[in-house]
Amino acid sequence: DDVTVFAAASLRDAVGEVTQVYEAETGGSLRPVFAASSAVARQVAQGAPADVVLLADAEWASWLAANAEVRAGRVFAGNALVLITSQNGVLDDINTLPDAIGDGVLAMAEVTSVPAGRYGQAALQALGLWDALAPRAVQAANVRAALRFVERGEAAYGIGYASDLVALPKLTVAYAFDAGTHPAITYHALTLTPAGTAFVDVLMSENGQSALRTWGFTPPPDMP
Amino acid sequence: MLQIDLRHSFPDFTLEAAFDVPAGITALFGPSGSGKTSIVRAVAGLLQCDDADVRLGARNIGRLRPHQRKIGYVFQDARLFPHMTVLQNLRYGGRMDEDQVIALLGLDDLLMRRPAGLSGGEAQRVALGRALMAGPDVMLLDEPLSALDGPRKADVMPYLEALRDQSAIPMIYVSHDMTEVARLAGRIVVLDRGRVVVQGAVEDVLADPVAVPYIGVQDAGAVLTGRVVGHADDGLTKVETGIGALWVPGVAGRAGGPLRIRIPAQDVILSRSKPDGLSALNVLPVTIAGLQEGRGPGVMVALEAGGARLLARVTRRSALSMGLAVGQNVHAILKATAIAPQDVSDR
Amino acid sequence: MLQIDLRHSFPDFTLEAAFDVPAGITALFGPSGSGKTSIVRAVAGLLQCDDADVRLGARNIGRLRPHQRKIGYVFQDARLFPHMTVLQNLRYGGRMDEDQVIALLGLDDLLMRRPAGLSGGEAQRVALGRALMAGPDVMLLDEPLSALDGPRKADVMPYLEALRDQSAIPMIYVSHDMTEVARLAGRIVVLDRGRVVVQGAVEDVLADPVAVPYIGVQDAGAVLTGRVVGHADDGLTKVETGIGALWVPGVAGRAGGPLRIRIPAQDVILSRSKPDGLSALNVLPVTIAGLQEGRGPGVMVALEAGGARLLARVTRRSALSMGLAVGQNVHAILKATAIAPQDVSDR
Amino acid sequence: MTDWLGPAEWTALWLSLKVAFWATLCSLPFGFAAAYALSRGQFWGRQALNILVHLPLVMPPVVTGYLLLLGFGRTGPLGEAFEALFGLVFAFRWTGAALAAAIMGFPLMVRAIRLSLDAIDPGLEEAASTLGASRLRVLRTVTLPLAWPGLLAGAVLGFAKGMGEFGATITFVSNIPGQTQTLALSIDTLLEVPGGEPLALRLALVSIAIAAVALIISEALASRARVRGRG
Amino acid sequence: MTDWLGPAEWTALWLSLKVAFWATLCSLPFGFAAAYALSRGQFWGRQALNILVHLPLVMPPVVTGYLLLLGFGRTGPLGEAFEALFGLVFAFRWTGAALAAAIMGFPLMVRAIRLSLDAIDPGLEEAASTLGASRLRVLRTVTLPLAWPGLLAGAVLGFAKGMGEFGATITFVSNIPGQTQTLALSIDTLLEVPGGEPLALRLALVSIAIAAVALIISEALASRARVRGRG
Ligand SMILES: Nc1ncnc2c1ncn2[C@@H]1O[C@H](COP(=O)(O)OP(=O)(O)OP(=O)(O)O)[C@@H](O)[C@H]1O
Ligand SMILES: Nc1ncnc2c1ncn2[C@@H]1O[C@H](COP(=O)(O)OP(=O)(O)OP(=O)(O)O)[C@@H](O)[C@H]1O
Ligand code: MOO
Ligand SMILES: [Mg+2]
Ligand SMILES: [Mg+2]
Repeated sequence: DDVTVFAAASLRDAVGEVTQVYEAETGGSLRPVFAASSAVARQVAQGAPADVVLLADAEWASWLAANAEVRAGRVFAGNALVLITSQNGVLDDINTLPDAIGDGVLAMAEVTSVPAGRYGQAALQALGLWDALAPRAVQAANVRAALRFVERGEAAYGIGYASDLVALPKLTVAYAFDAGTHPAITYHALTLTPAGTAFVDVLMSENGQSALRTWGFTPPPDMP
Repeated sequence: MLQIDLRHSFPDFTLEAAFDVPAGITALFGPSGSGKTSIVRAVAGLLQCDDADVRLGARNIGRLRPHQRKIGYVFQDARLFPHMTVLQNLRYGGRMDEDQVIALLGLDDLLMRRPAGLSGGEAQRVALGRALMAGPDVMLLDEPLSALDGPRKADVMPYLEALRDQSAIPMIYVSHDMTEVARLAGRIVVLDRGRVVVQGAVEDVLADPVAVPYIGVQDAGAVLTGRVVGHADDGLTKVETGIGALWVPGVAGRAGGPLRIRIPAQDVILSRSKPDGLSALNVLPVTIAGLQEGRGPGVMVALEAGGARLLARVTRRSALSMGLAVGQNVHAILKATAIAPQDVSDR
Repeated sequence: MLQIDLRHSFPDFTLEAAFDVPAGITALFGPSGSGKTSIVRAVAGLLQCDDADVRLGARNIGRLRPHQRKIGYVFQDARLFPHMTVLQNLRYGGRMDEDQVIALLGLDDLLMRRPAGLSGGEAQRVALGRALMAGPDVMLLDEPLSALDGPRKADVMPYLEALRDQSAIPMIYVSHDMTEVARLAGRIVVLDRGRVVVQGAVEDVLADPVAVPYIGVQDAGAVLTGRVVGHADDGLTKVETGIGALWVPGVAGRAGGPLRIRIPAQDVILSRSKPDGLSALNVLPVTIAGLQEGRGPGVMVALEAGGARLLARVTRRSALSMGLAVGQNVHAILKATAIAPQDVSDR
Repeated sequence: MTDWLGPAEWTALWLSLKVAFWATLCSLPFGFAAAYALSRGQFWGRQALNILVHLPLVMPPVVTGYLLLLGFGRTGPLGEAFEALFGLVFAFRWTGAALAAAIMGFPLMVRAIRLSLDAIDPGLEEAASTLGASRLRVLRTVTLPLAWPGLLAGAVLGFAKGMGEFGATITFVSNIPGQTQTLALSIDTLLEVPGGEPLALRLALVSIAIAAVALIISEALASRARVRGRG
Repeated sequence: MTDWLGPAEWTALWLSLKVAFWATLCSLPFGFAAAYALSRGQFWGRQALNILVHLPLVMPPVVTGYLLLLGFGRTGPLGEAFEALFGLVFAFRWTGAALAAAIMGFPLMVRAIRLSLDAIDPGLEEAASTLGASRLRVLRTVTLPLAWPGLLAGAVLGFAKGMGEFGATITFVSNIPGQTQTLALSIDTLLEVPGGEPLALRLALVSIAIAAVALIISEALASRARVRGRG
């Protein structure tokens, strides 16, 4: 009896590790399915055989809660938004960012559809920098694609999650955005079946949370 | 018996033809663009006529789909299926008399070949066999030999004769070549601009000076029917015809068998007295039945003897100097060697 | 002058031919598969021979790419470019003598039409014009008329004659039809299984009993050259030939102009005495120069008078009964009307 | 070689082959029918069919996937109909991946077949009908075999597209290992996580090798057909 | 009508047309060259070219986009060469979107042209060469015009693909409004937000309408060519 977890693609490595924890602790087996949050939400609403859904986005989480028979939902992790660079080193004053970029570009995820893009736009707006940077912003399909532009030297800076840096040693944090400049970054677990409850329990357990930490995620805001 | 009555208008051509096709071969003859192919396509159901009445015995097939008509059609281009072997092509429409057809058309050695590897004459024989093996009630042959050159044409001709002699269905044979027509057809329908202008038995039409303008001066010439009397050691055959006994180059027919000989008008020489010491073996006493002047330097002379007719074409000058006149008795001289083998057929 | 020396091996066919082509038309004659098309393709550069030496005057063109050879090639299928008008097709290779070529070939009314709308004869005339307008140094004509039926062939023939008479380049003309060859060609090269078996002037080769097996009994016949003496009112033309004066059906040549006449052997009747009261206008005293028996019932008789030669084919029986022998004086009888217009040409 | 790919990747490879194979095989008859209708038909709505066939090419793959989800999902009208009539479920099954691949490859297949059909001499079809062959038999025995080069080209394009299809598939049937996770989906998800590139490119090489084999086989078949057609 | 789409959507529409048009136009000569080499060439590496041409079809679009980024990005070797030689920059420009569309449509275009080339009677090319036309002139005046149906089909397929291309485009040049945000990218973005479906489908209808116009024009051109070819 497999437990099926539908998860946002950005959780791939972390969920992989939680899977091992789950299988070791319960003896059951787990099948993770990764796709974009939008695809995951829509498919589950159309009856995809998921026991649990892990979304990287509050909006799709509430959309799914309204469009499917969700038994329970809770936030299981958070993340920090950071400015990332490959060569330019630490940026002491975020207000110098437009100058630092010069005639280069700033890589982001899509600001209307991808959560990381939305958070980044909000943070820059809060800092009063968005109007200056909007023409320089290139919007990738997801965070990973945005950071690839930075990695390749196509973009001077990029905005992504702290968790993304774990697997990308060549990239460094140039600036950490204050959590108050953008909506809280939350990862949501929605339980659809009793079997799913067991997985969420493991996810919230000490071992589960430490696996998430290994991959750079922070504990959910309501947890210490 | 096939009865055809068609009416169809193309943007700048109108077809309006009615004629009957009894068992045996009926030739459709006429200049390019006179509507021969259109008629054949209409009979096959490939051309949707404005008005088509095609009766085959009691059946009216004029409104059937082509595949329901039981018609064998041999196209000018063989139209063999390139992805099948010769044998597969042959069997496409059926396997009627398979062994006989293959033997009749000499196809044994070709069966496993592909159409692309065949010469034009071979391809046309296969097309013929394919149509025959479907067991059709009517055969339509649209210039089946015209894409072939002389020697290849000569290869296929005997097969067509054998076919005519061995089956009893109506066949329409389109051709521009009077040699073919005279050798194969029993009847001829001459078309001009979509209409039938002359029709009748080949012997009558070809010996009729009135039909000459439609047939062409060079192609004019009587067709004699006769009977083989016997074969001589020196390769000549004696044939008894209405007009008298003729020696022709040896043919295959057995003694007593029927034979047809086309005598082109321009190969006949006339003499007032019986000539002597000539290399021409055939000298026949005949009576002049008619004289018709043409546009050129020639005069067409209709000759008669024993109820049969012959046509001769002589210069106007000779006609004058010899004082040729209707009712006069003259001698017609025919060379045996001038009677081409393709103008003799054993029926 | 074009000098050809070729050697090429196909899997089961070897071509090994050397011959010269002077200005004027040289016919390539031979059975199907004897290598005529292969030679022509090799001369054009479309077939890469193992060994090809093709000299045009001082140039050796044997290793050039086809488009560098300045060769006009008329294919059996016209190969007109379907996406161009007739005029665009004509101008594709050049605009040499444009107005003359269009007039010569009677193409005025076709210029704006598309190839798909042309009849076979029209298409072939356009192909000819297209090759000519490129201003070639050599013309290659591969059975240019064989896809056409009789009347359409007769339409194109005069254009070929006019072409031959008005240009001074070497031309190779492939054909199975001896009427065409005799009418058009000055020289003939006979091929058999990839090798040249007979070659020479058409007059000599066709009147040579030895060449008969290669040419075919039915196609054998001498070619006479002559000069127009004058035209009579009754549509006949008097022609002075080596063998004597002949009356032939009216031709266009002006008095004094040269003329060629093919006399098929089977149209000649021999008589020991001078016959009288015959409708045949031409009776010529000749001497028997040779006798050759064939396989059939016929004997080929070579005749001579005034240095010119004639061939007659008579039955063995007649030869015996007339006691024909070399050296004997006899009369050759030729019908004026039997000399078909396509066997007379004004050169 | 077994070390080179993990078991999950072997599974994805096998699944991709299955999906592309069945997608190609099952869509060929429909592709032929559509091409035939477009090439020969004079019916009204011919243009409409033509546009319909091209839709998957014109729309972003995600839209096609979304429409498939709406129509063939478990609760979609067509999905319910297929389940009721044939017991065939597409939603979140490999069959759905094959459906998505088939739909995405359809315009390519139809165009290729149609070019071949347009080039067939109608005289051969006429000849077959005079030999007593009904329209259906002519189609089966003459038209279809002569359209072979186009069918082959269409099948290759369809198969290649089936190997590469991503957007419509993941949107319609998601990325379920062993069920709908084809090579293309594996590659794509690997490219979405940091550090996934090396394995992604290795998988891409595997796809390419398979497509190369398919291409070489199809070229060999086509040239054999040409040789046979000539003699 | 102006109310029906917002200004951002009008911009995306215009950009899509520009991208698909230039992608098609610029890739046609290369498509013809590749098809010609595949149809006529006997050179070694013909199979390799064949495989190369088909790659964008076989690989997930994201991989193609990734490889384009590696090659044609600002720091990629080809990107640097093009900038140095022609002053042409692809990275994050509409030109890059056009490049991605051209590459993705290339296999479709080449197949279509090749089927037409294979059907041309070589006798016509021979005839042209005996008339003194060099190989290049034969190509230009005989082969090319006779391959017209295939060129037309190839152009339509390329254009349609250009309208629909998403994965390679966004990976290579990202989604920059007014610069690289084509209709397909707009549609995709809209589908990623809850409630974006109605506008997304409206944009999809616009794409379809454009493709329909392109199809109808191409069919009309093709049938005119057929009529002219016949008489
Ligand atoms: N589909 C068509 N549309 C318009 N006109 C046509 C069509 N088919 C035939 N015709 C016309 O009908 C006439 C007769 O054509 P048909 O092919 O029957 O002649 P034919 O006697 O067979 O000539 P040929 O000896 O050249 O084969 C021609 O003038 C031709 O233009
Ligand atoms: N490409 C080829 N490959 C193999 N054999 C060939 C090729 N081309 C010609 N041949 C062979 O060469 C021989 C001569 O062919 P060619 O076409 O030159 O004959 P031809 O005299 O023109 O015949 P026809 O009168 O039928 O046109 C034939 O036996 C043919 O099989
Ligand atoms: O961009 Mo595509 O064409 O996903 O398969
Ligand atoms: Mg006809
Ligand atoms: Mg030949």
